Amino acid sequence: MGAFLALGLFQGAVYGLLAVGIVLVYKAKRVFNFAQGEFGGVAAFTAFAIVVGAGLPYWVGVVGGLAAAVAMGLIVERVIVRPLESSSRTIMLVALVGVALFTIAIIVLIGQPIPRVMPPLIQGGGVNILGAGILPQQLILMAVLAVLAAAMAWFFKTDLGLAVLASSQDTRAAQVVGISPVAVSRLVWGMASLLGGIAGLLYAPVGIFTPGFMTLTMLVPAFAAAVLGGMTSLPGAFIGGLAIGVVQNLGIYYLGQQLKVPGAAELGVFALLMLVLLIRPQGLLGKEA
Amino acid sequence: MATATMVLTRVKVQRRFGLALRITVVIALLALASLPLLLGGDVWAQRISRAAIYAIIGLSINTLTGHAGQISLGHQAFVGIGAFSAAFMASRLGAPLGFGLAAAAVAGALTAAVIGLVALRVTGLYLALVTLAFGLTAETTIFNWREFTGGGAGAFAPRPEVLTSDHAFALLCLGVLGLVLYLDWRLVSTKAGRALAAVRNNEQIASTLGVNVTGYKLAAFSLSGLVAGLAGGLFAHWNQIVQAMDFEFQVALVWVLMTVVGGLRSRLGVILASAFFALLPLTLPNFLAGLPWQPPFLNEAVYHVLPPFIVVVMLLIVLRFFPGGFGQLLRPATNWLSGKKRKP
Amino acid sequence: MKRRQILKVEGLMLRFGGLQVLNDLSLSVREGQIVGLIGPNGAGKTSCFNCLTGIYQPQGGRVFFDGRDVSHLPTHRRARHGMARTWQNLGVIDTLTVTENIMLAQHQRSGYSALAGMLGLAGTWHRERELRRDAAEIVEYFGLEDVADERTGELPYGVRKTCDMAMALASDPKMLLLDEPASGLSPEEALGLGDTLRELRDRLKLTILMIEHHVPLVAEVCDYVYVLNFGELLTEGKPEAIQRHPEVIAAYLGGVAESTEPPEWPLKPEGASHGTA
Amino acid sequence: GVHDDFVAQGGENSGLEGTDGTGTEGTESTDGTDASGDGGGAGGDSGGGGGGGGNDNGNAGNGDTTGVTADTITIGIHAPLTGAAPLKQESFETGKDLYWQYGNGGGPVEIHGRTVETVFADDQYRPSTARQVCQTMAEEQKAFMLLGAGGTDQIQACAQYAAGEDVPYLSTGVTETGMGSLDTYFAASMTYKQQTPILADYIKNELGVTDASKVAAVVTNTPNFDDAVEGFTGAFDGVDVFRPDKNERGSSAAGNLCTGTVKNYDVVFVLTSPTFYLEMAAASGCRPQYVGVGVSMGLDQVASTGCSAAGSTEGARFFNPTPAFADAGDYDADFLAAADAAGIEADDVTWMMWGQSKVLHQMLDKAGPDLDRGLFLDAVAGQKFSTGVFPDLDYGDDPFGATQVSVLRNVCDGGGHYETDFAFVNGF
Amino acid sequence: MALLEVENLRAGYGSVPVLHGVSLDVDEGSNAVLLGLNGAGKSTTLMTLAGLLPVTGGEIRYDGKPLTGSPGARVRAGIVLVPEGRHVFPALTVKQNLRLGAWTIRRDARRLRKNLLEVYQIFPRLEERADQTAGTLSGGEQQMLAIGRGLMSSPRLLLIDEASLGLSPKLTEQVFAAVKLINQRGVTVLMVEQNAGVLAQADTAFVMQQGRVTITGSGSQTIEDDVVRAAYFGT
Ligand SMILES: Nc1ncnc2c1ncn2[C@@H]1O[C@H](COP(=O)(O)OP(=O)(O)OP(=O)(O)O)[C@@H](O)[C@H]1O
Ligand SMILES: Nc1ncnc2c1ncn2[C@@H]1O[C@H](COP(=O)(O)OP(=O)(O)OP(=O)(O)O)[C@@H](O)[C@H]1O
Ligand SMILES: [Mg+2]
Ligand SMILES: [Mg+2]
Repeated sequence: MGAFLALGLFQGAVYGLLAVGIVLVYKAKRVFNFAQGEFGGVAAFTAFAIVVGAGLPYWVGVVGGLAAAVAMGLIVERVIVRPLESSSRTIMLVALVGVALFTIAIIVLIGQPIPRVMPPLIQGGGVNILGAGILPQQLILMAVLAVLAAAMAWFFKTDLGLAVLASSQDTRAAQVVGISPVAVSRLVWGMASLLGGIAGLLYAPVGIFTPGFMTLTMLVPAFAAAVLGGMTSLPGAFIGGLAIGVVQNLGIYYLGQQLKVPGAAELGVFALLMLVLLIRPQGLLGKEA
Repeated sequence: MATATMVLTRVKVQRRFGLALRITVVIALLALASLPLLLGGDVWAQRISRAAIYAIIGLSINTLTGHAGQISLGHQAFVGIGAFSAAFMASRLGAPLGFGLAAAAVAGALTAAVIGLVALRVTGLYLALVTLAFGLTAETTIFNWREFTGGGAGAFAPRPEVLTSDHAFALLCLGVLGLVLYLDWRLVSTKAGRALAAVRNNEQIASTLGVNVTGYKLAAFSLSGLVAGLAGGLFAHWNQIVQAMDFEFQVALVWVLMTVVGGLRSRLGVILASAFFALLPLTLPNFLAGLPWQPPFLNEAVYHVLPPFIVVVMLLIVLRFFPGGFGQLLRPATNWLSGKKRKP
Repeated sequence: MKRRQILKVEGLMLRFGGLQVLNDLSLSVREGQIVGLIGPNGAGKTSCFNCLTGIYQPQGGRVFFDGRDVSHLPTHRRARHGMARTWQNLGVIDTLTVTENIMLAQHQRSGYSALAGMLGLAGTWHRERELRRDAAEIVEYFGLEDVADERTGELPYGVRKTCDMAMALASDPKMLLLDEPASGLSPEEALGLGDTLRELRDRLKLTILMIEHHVPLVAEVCDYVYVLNFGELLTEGKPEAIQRHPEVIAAYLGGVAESTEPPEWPLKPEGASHGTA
Repeated sequence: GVHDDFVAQGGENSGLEGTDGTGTEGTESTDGTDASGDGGGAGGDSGGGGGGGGNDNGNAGNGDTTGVTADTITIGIHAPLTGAAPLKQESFETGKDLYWQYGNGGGPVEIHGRTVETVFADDQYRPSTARQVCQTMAEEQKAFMLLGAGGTDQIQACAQYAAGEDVPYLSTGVTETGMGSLDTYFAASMTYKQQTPILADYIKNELGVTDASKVAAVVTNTPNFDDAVEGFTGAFDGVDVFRPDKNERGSSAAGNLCTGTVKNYDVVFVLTSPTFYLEMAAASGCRPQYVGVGVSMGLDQVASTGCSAAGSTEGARFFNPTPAFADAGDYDADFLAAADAAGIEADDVTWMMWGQSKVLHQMLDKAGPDLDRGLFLDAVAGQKFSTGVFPDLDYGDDPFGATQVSVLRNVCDGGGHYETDFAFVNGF
Repeated sequence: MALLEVENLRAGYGSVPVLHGVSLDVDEGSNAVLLGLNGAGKSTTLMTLAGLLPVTGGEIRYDGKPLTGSPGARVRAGIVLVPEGRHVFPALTVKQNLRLGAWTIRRDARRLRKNLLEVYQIFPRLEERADQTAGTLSGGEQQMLAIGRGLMSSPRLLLIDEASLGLSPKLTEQVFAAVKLINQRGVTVLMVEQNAGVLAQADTAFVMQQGRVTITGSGSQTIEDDVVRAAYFGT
């Protein structure tokens, strides 16, 4: 029981990390970024190719992975997001879903659909927390999540952050005061892809990874985390992520193991999502902006 | 006077001639499309069934997203529930096909109506997320419920005696497709179509015009679910086995993309795009394998990911260059065929 | 002769969070009158319309329409009792043509159920043709024949505004609620609008409640005016009296209105003073 | 050719270690090859079948010569290349034809004057896809018969289709549920139900773990794995059983095995998708002894992935149809020669395909020159076969003819692969 | 000397040409008004001047030099647009709106503070509402905020598009008075208006018809009835 709690918290850290990126894009663009997970996918596969494939040092893999993710973010911004700026948000959503599926297809084309193992940043056995064995990699993940969520919250207090918010609210007005919407758009997608890349690099070594591992298993809980936190709140994304992880594991414990309900983790997330949207649509920490 | 009459008759004759020509063209196109059914043997009959089933699914998504403006990223759940209901009726209860399909349609409609209730409170992108999460949950819970679906091993859905031949089954699928097309046509040409257009654009305006927004939204969900469930029932009998993994949530994503590529609110576009994506995974590998020169990177696993890849490339092209999808590309031809004059 | 009150509002209370938008607002409209609702920006005029039509659920107060309490009816039911409205930023559906928009507005009197229409039952085809004919008549009345088959999204603002008005009429209402019908119209068009409104009142016996910032138009066509300020009724009366009312001048018309040139719209090029008698 | 060599060797499986249970009794196998094709249980077995199978009691067959021409026989193979248990595709690309094209001393195998051609399809680890590709291969691509290389539920689905259309179908052994009555089905290796009691004995006697509370089974939750669970729990009373769903996503209960949340198990029996297994292995803090049955777990690819996850699968033991690829040369020298002749890098998938092809060769050979589907079925039913790569087969009573199994051990040294602990044993 | 000289300017939206040769000169320190019917191209002219729409022909000279460059560069050069329909940042506070108005001079803290004080001086109401989110302001207050935001980057030329749209007569008057004050403090103003009341305080008036400036009147005295009539009734 306590062990499931601990497992959930640490599993939730990766949802939180993805949710931070999702919240960033939502605040800046008012779109749900379905490609957020694949930034991580691209980073993980690139880093794997560099570290395991080419045998180069780990830090080269990290830099290369992040660079690949950011490159992808900027390409998505240029090729998909900007031309569709004026279309409806639903169309944008569909296009971003397309980007995610496209990226998975590309990874399969280049890298084959086989499972891979990325060495962790720090080798070594798990730490016992509440009876659960938590890997060092997961501790790093949690710490990074905390730092990044705080950093992003701070960012939106700066002039630059205000400019990002401003152009999300009224592009024309932002232009009028001299903010370049294109520069803001690049900045946002660059940052989001960097966050996604970090999430992918940190999470890949926790288990094994296959093409689409972020999108197919992490993205929906991450969205639920963002919604739970209010979609615009960065502390909300942090707490939401951990909460979703815990709910998943409690679902597994109570529903799955005790009651033998199939798909207990997903059921838990779905129930929580519905509860939040129907009872408190603004989320736990949400307010406008 | 005489010349006027002559001109008039000429116009009339031209019109008649035009009509005859148009009917001939339509018949010729239909005949061309039915060639594979006549000549292609069982394998092509199966493919045509699949194309028809996909077209029904596309039209179902079109009802919801195109007409009512409600996005669903969990449509595979409605189809899946229909499919497993039909399979359950056929293999466990031994019910006749008609009952199975009816059960499938009802199950799909009920499930969709429940999601529709949610859609009354949750809108836009959040609704997309809810439907996505629902699809994911349905996939891992309902579809993994062994008594109902056979778990990952799948449920068998044997066909009744009259439909054992793949050709007979293809005709059934085409018949259902025709029925759904008729419903869609009448829907958009009567009050419901206009009311949905209003709901889609602005619910408050719609309601001040006397449109029961809640009712229409729920009805759109139920209708969409009904059609999706029906398609699911056919899908179950198509392969005579279905399993949870046929209804993974990515499938719903591809279906939505497929419908958008076809062009929302364009019947012909949706049908063509759906048929295309239904056939692609079945024909592409053998087609590519039959090429005289094999591109080096192509192999079996690639064939599997190529169809979604192609969908997405087409989607991105469509969204950028002709947002109306196939439907927009085909508009000149369809306008001519339906006898509409082009706007000056 | 006293005419029947077709609309009666008692003690409307509307709050958004801490903001009191409407505070104990009561007003009534008699059958066959054109009544103006004016007031500063943010006074709560549009919100009042939203309460009348059921878009907003006020925290308190009751709305009587055509002799019955509609306070708890949903919007579409109120519309079916004969309440039609236009919107401050247009209520046309951009993806439909002008004719289709008008047929949409005929929704409540189509005479067949949506399901029957979808199944293509016998009577529906005939009714559709009738509705189309009716729509064509309305199109003609508003001079929209040329654009009847154009999508409204592609039409100029003025035409869309006209279409909006045509839609309000197509539903065969007892009462029209117009939200700033003259905004964005050229002075010429605004003049024409005044004539149209009077004609609707006199020929079709329609009752009209109208929000408008265009003071000369209000002065010209309204039988009675309510002035709203901070969600409360500031005053009410005949237009001439309102324009002289010191509090209205202070809150709405502006302090210098009498002395120098008023910042008025050039509605009357002949240089006539505002507020005709 | 190979067949002659094999006959010359006496047709025995000879285990390399030669310690336990080396092919002791499989002596008469090849004798049966030339003996009366219509003997055995063929007629009785298929009496209730449809138009094909053994209806004609082996006289003239059923005349269904789909896929057979004057000089070729086409066979269709399906396996998962994508999905939760993907196999390496190049291995299939190269492996599916290796035996047929180079198995005859470096040249093409000829069976009564015909060579064998193959078509292949990815079943995506999905039963419905499997059924559909099986139809395409059998009907559009005109495959004479079908071959399943792995994947229980997919094999079940394809076998059901094949039985309905009277298409012969040969697969590695999986479940027995619903398969025993299929007229056209044959298992080329031991089924789960046959293997699991042996596995239980193995755990008790070889691994020395007799306390059932120290043993867990993680078995995919579909009906096709129920007989495996029954077999195991029947032989090892009181073990904990976990049944993950086939398409379970995200974290799962089984994934938390032996991280302390559930319990520290000494031995964990896995019969699930390799992806799931590897995830479990990689994520767990402790290192139990993994054991299992079935084809895909015993693949080198799985071993090497498992090994890179901090060596977490080191020492895992799996029951497999063939001995380890590393020892292939000791069991069939022709294999390495053929790979050389083909100029390919052979691997264990190729090796497995080789063995299965070899079984099939003997079957086709026995069906004689006037090959049709009916004749083929008659020729196999009730007969015995022996290849030295796959277990000896005896289809005397049912389509589950194998009685031997080999035990492989995961070695992480040098990239992760398997070594043969026991070859062709039938009990512990 | 004219601060802004526009000669034969052509511009439009995508492939739709709207301006067919606009010519006008605005003197430094003057208060100019651009009148015209709906759709005449007034907003299009201002947006083109602010760099929001591409120029397809003709020339704009500012301070004697040809004017090109991004909207941001033009703000830095002192050309600031107060767009039609207010366009404040609705979810930001009044203060944050003003802070973003000074985006181009955000590193000059001293000037920023000075400008803020000046804006508060012109619009005391904004100081009262400094921490309210802009979306909840009344229409008139939003219009003041839009103008105030425009003043934050120390403009030389303020382009104001229909400041009176949707405002009550009283608020309209207040806004016009504020513009007059701004102009008196030395900022050159070019206003687009449909409300003829503004003519009283204008130095120059231009009348636009169908994408061209057809009448130019200078000095408040010369802006007579015929200008108005030409503007609204095309006679
Ligand atoms: N949905 C809402 N949520 C929060 N506040 C609202 C909402 N609708 C209106 N308000 C507030 O209520 C007040 C009155 O708004 P309303 O639109 O009724 O004004 P109005 O009199 O129509 O003004 P105008 O003449 O500018 O149209 C405003 O302060 C507005 O911000
Ligand atoms: N985004 C756009 N795309 C295409 N055409 C446009 C666009 N915006 C305006 N137009 C057209 O350009 C012409 C001039 O518009 P503009 O907004 O400049 O007029 P205006 O004089 O400011 O009118 P108003 O008094 O209504 O503000 C109009 O015919 C209008 O239809
Ligand atoms: Mg209003
Ligand atoms: Mg304008």
